[in-house]
Amino acid sequence: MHKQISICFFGQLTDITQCNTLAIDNPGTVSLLQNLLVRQYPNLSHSKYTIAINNKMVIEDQPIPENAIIALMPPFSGG
Amino acid sequence: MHKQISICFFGQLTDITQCNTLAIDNPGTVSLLQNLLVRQYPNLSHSKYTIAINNKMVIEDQPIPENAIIALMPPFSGG
Amino acid sequence: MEKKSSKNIFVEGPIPASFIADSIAKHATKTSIGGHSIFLGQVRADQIGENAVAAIDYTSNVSMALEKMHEIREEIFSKYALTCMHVYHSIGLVKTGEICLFVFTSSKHRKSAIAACTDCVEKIKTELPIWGKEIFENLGHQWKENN
Amino acid sequence: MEKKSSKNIFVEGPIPASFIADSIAKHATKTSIGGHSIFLGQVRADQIGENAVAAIDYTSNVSMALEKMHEIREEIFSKYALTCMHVYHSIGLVKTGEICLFVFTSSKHRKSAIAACTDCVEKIKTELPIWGKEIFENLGHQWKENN
Repeated sequence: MHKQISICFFGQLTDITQCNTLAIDNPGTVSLLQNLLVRQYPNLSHSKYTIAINNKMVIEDQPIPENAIIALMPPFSGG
Repeated sequence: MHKQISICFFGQLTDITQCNTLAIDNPGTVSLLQNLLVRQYPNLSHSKYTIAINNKMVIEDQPIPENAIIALMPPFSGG
Repeated sequence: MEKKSSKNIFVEGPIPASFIADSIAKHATKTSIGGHSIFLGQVRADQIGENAVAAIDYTSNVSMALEKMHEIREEIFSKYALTCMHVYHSIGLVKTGEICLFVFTSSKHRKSAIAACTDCVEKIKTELPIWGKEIFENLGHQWKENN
Repeated sequence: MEKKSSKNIFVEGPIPASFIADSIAKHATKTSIGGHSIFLGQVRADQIGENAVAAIDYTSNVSMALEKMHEIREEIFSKYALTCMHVYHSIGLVKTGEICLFVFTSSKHRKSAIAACTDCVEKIKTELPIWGKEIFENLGHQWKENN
């Protein structure tokens, strides 16, 4: 159970996922997570987004810590 | 009587003149007016100001029309 | 002398925050507007030697100021894609902490609103025949100078 | 995760003009201030093909936005001589003609207030994780894109 991580989808990504959050078993790394998400939501592969782990932007592939909160964020459009 | 003109003093010039307006006989030209005013208010010669005749800025010496309204204006300090 | 199209910009005494709010609220019906830029001038309690400024007493060559403001308005509208612009300047006594200048520009896009507002404020300070007499707490005075 | 010093910037729904007026009025006691600069974002009734925008529904990665806003605030204060800065952004539904963003900077001199406000607005638009869903009058939608 504590090996789970939370994925949060924002903006137009929720049109694809039809949900805001998802709890899944930790796949280990960011690239493994992305593979898994694209299998579940094929249209994600056409979407532009950045990833944050526990509120820190991800620059390159990296391990995902236990209980991490992962955010998938399309380009910002505030204001 | 209709040969008179009105002089309006603004800003710090009123500290020198102790009045806002003055009605005088038309001295004929701007430079003659300035001579006359400096005789009456010697401290005016130390003051920086621009002159407008009937709301138009005066660039060089020129005749003063009858019934003109002359404004003596120190540097602006609005806002 | 004054052109019929010159709008009055002068407000007797300070500009109340409620006046600014009303002005903002009136723009809710203009749904092509995407951004508003506002500049507010506030009277500072400057310390000059032993003296502290308590208020500024504003006077103006009113008819000339309104003519000039009309020219500035036309210039600003020709230079920027604005929906509207409103300018108010106090005349008479404005105490420290009170608002003496309110410039309000609105546009479809933020950049024109911001640039027009900034430009207009500079022109108001340098081109409008308005004078501020800084009244000290001991009732002495000095004349404000713009930089 | 969220730093204790991160102030909330989010307002549920539109930002009322009265809220802006209260904010301005509160600065009357700060008599070292000479100039305020305000930017207001207003929701536009854009026409997109057959559809007209009726409202924008704003969502955010709130904790991340507040952390980022804290960074932006520190950067702005280190860059400009400001007395204070206030930022409010709507969350949830804001109808056309209503205010969704309120940025308010104050300084001794106008130039720092204006430059800081402009800089802050740009950073808010590009760096804060906030999304606008443009709701059409027929209840369809598209996602807002900033330029």
